[in-house]
Amino acid sequence: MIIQKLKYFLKETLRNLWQYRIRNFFSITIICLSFLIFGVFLSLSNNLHYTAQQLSKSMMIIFFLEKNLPEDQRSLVEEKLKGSSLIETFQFISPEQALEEFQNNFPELRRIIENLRVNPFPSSFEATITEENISSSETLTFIQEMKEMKGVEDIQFNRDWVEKMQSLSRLAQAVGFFLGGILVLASFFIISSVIKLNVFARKEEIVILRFVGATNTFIRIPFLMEGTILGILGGLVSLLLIFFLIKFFPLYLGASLGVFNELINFRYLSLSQIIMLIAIGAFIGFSGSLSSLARFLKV
Amino acid sequence: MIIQKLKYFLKETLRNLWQYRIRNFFSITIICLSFLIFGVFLSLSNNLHYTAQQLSKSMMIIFFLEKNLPEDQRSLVEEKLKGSSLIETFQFISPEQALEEFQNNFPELRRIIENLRVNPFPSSFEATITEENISSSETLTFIQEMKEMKGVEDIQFNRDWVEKMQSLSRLAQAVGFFLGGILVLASFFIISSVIKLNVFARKEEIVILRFVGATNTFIRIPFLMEGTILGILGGLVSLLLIFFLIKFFPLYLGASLGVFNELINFRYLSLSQIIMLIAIGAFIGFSGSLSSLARFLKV
Amino acid sequence: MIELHHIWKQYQPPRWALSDVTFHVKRGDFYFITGPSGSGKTTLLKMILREIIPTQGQIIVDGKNVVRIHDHKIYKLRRTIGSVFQDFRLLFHKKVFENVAIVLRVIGVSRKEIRRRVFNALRIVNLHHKMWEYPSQLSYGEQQRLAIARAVVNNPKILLADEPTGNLDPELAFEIITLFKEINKQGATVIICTHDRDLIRHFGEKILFLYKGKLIRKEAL
Amino acid sequence: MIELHHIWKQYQPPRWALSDVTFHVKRGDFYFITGPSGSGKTTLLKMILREIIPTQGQIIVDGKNVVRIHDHKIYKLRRTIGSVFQDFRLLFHKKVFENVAIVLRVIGVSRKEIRRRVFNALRIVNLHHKMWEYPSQLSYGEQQRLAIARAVVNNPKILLADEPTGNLDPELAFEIITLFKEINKQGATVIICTHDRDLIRHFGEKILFLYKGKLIRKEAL
Ligand SMILES: Nc1ncnc2c1ncn2[C@@H]1O[C@H](COP(=O)(O)OP(=O)(O)OP(=O)(O)O)[C@@H](O)[C@H]1O
Ligand SMILES: Nc1ncnc2c1ncn2[C@@H]1O[C@H](COP(=O)(O)OP(=O)(O)OP(=O)(O)O)[C@@H](O)[C@H]1O
Ligand SMILES: [Mg+2]
Ligand SMILES: [Mg+2]
Repeated sequence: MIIQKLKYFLKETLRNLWQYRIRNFFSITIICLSFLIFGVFLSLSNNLHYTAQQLSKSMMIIFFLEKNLPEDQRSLVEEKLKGSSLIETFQFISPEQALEEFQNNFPELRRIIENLRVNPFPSSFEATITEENISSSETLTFIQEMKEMKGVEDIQFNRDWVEKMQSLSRLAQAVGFFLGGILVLASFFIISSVIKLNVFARKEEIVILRFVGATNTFIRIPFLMEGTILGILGGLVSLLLIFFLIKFFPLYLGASLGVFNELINFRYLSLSQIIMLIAIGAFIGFSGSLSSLARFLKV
Repeated sequence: MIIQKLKYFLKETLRNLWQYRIRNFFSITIICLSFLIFGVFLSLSNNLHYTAQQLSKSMMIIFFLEKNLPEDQRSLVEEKLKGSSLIETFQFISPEQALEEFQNNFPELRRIIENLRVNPFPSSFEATITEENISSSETLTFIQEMKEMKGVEDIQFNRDWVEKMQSLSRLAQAVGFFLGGILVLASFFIISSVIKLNVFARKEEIVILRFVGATNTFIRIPFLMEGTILGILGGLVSLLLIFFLIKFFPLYLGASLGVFNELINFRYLSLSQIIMLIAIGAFIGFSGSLSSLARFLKV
Repeated sequence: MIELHHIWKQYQPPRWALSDVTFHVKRGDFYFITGPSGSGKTTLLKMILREIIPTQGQIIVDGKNVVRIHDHKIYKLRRTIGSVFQDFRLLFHKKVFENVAIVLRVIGVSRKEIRRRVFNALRIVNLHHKMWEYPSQLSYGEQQRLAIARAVVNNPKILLADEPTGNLDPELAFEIITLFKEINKQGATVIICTHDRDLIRHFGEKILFLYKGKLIRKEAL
Repeated sequence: MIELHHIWKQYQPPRWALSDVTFHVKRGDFYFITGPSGSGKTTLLKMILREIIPTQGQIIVDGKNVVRIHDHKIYKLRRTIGSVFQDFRLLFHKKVFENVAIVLRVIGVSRKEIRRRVFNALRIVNLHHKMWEYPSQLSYGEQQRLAIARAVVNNPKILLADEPTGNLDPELAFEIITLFKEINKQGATVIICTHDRDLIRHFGEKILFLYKGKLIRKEAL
């Protein structure tokens, strides 16, 4: 009995999808494009997130050592760094390396370096901090401790840079929650509107079904299934489109972007995002149908 | 006669808009939201464009002068700079100013500066180049000429920086043409699809009008006007939404973003963009109606 | 079976579509309702199905007060009633077979049984050769017969027919009313609205005459 | 005025809806077409309006070969023909007045003239008191009368009516056919498809009898 009914509803749904294929084609187009917008946004935000992560990885503390520090004192500092759980990696930089690095990092200042007679750079340790501790207070107390250590002349803890990073991540979040929210909401409203228009266009059918003695559930099920399938199909097609876009966007740009290449090296959506997108499609299709059916189940 | 007909068509259009108000409400919602997406993109790209402009304005050439250059030789170099049409502004920088500026620009390197006994900076002229000449060959020949001048020791022409700027602007363009293109195309397809769905839902009406002897033009005009009006209304509502978004987005973020504040200080669309957006709405509504009418004007 | 007590119906303020209509239709009755165009026949039938609600008055169908049934319980009422309306109410995106079968599907009849019964119903109205076409491919009279097949397929306890022969030739019309008569003999209560004097003359036992919303004559020929 | 030459029409391969139908209707003729349900009456009328195209054969209306008219020129043909179809073809989102007026609007009649003529047409079919309602607020017979009013409002040269009295009581049916007769007397050519034997008996001069797509009798009573 139940299996027979289920089979009927499934057949019915597929038949209706085919019967109203022109309308459904346009509906799926609209749904798919809305999801495309949503998906492009997701992908962009993935990217931003990734880039922000990469950038914060390079967050560094530089421990400048006193000039001509004896070997044993240097290894004491090294021990201390090795022992701390806050420090992810660290590296000794000799004055010669420091000079070279400076020249590489700031080619604009090459002239100035050439004017120097002596190497002004002290030797130092460059340490990176584990991500989760970047703005923790433990880091601050650790730095305080290190400062009081013998042999450590000064500590370069780039507060300014951290603040910039924090601003950036706040910006990313804001863009995410606000602009993204708008895009997402817009997509959802569009999808749900189109599903509603679909139901409206078939109100006669609903009236006739009630006329022949169908229960509301009997009437609803195919509509709900259709809405759900439209939502899912729209989602799937948009995923395909997004996939191709992400594949061909970098090709279109060429590899000529240099430093910014990383920024546009779009990552595809993660599996959970894909599932979410389809689930959202299904949900909007379902609830859109449900809510617009209500008004016709009265006569 | 013609005025009577025009009046009839206008009345007819308004009446239809009202008759199908539920359907039209959802259609306008869809159109408006699509335009919202389009508009948000436009506004973002306005912003990017503005920022890029601001950045390229600070594009600079530095002419390092020989140490202890006599006053008259310096003024010769100054004359030369003043005479060139490529140079927008220029400024003399004394060694002391250079040192200070360096300290401000690179607080990370503060330590190194402090280790110096003598001021390593020479005096220099900092010149900005008019925007349109930034990557012209004239600029290169001018720099070549300046290099051979007596008293000019070296020229800092930041090729690297220009390249970065060019990459950035290429990125902006790419994002504009590609991602933007997708969003815009998607919006347009959505709008045109919804207009088509509207016409499909009323195919009976078209058949009956032909049945009573209406010319195709007579049938088309109200549909075209309705499509156009829907497009325009959608555009107008979306402009209103965009306006509020732009007004309240910064408030939502607060002023705490520091350096990035400029980046999110969204500018509203320019008048020409507003007109364009509405014209596009009208056009899509018009052409969407027109193309979907064709198939029904046969029976 | 069907009782109408002082039914008044007003669609729009000045005019009354029905005024103070009272009659009883007993189980197994075969009634004709007639009256000029716009006299309220369709309104009456729609009320029995609870498609519209009387402005005033009570309707009892099969012991239940129709006006008080909840929206989501009406299907129970409608399943006991087979009806043909003037506008046929066909599902134009479904084939002829499916249009009839839907009545049985909603009550969960088995597939084999559905095929058998639908075929029979379509054969009676002489449409079985068009079983797999769409209603839009039928002539108007064929559409009317389809609506009739749908109304009778489930052996309803009550059969309401609104001008069921308006688009049929006299021979077919006679056949259809004969069919209704047979169904009536098997125990169903039948109400037919019609303008066709020949039919009433030939089959009419009990006739209700409506004029401008008023029941002006009850006849038993 | 209307000539059909060896018309064949096949909707779907095995069956022929019309086979080898040939007849001439002269200017000022008043014809009835009758025949059982599904015999091809509506198909015939639709062809005269060029809503469907014969599989084979030629149709000449008012001296023009209907089959050869371009899609965007058909309106000229249809403006000379008033027609009532079985499905009425009303504009449900327009008021009764507007449904009739549309025929005059498309040919650009002045507003005053429209009001006058539409009111007259509606008065003839006794619907003038429902002028400002929507077709969905009319009874079925009233909708049919509305379709009739629309067909006659522009004094057409040709009047085609497909079962125009199927939902009307006999008195009204007589009135309507009398109206058609009057229009015919003023010079219009009239073709009416009907199942109503009484009407044919009373008004019929020239009768075409269709059976399964074949013209089996041409009678002049
Ligand atoms: N669009 C269509 N597609 C397929 N077959 C059709 C179509 N329209 C009509 N037919 C078939 O053609 C035949 C003639 O149809 P037509 O509508 O002309 O009959 P009719 O004489 O008007 O009948 P009625 O009195 O029932 O209206 C019928 O058998 C019908 O099923
Ligand atoms: N939905 C409605 N809104 C307003 N008035 C209506 C509505 N339906 C019917 N009426 C009016 O109520 C009256 C009775 O209508 P009803 O359909 O019951 O008549 P009927 O007897 O079935 O006529 P017919 O034989 O022409 O079908 C008519 O005057 C009609 O105009
Ligand atoms: Mg009625
Ligand atoms: Mg017919």
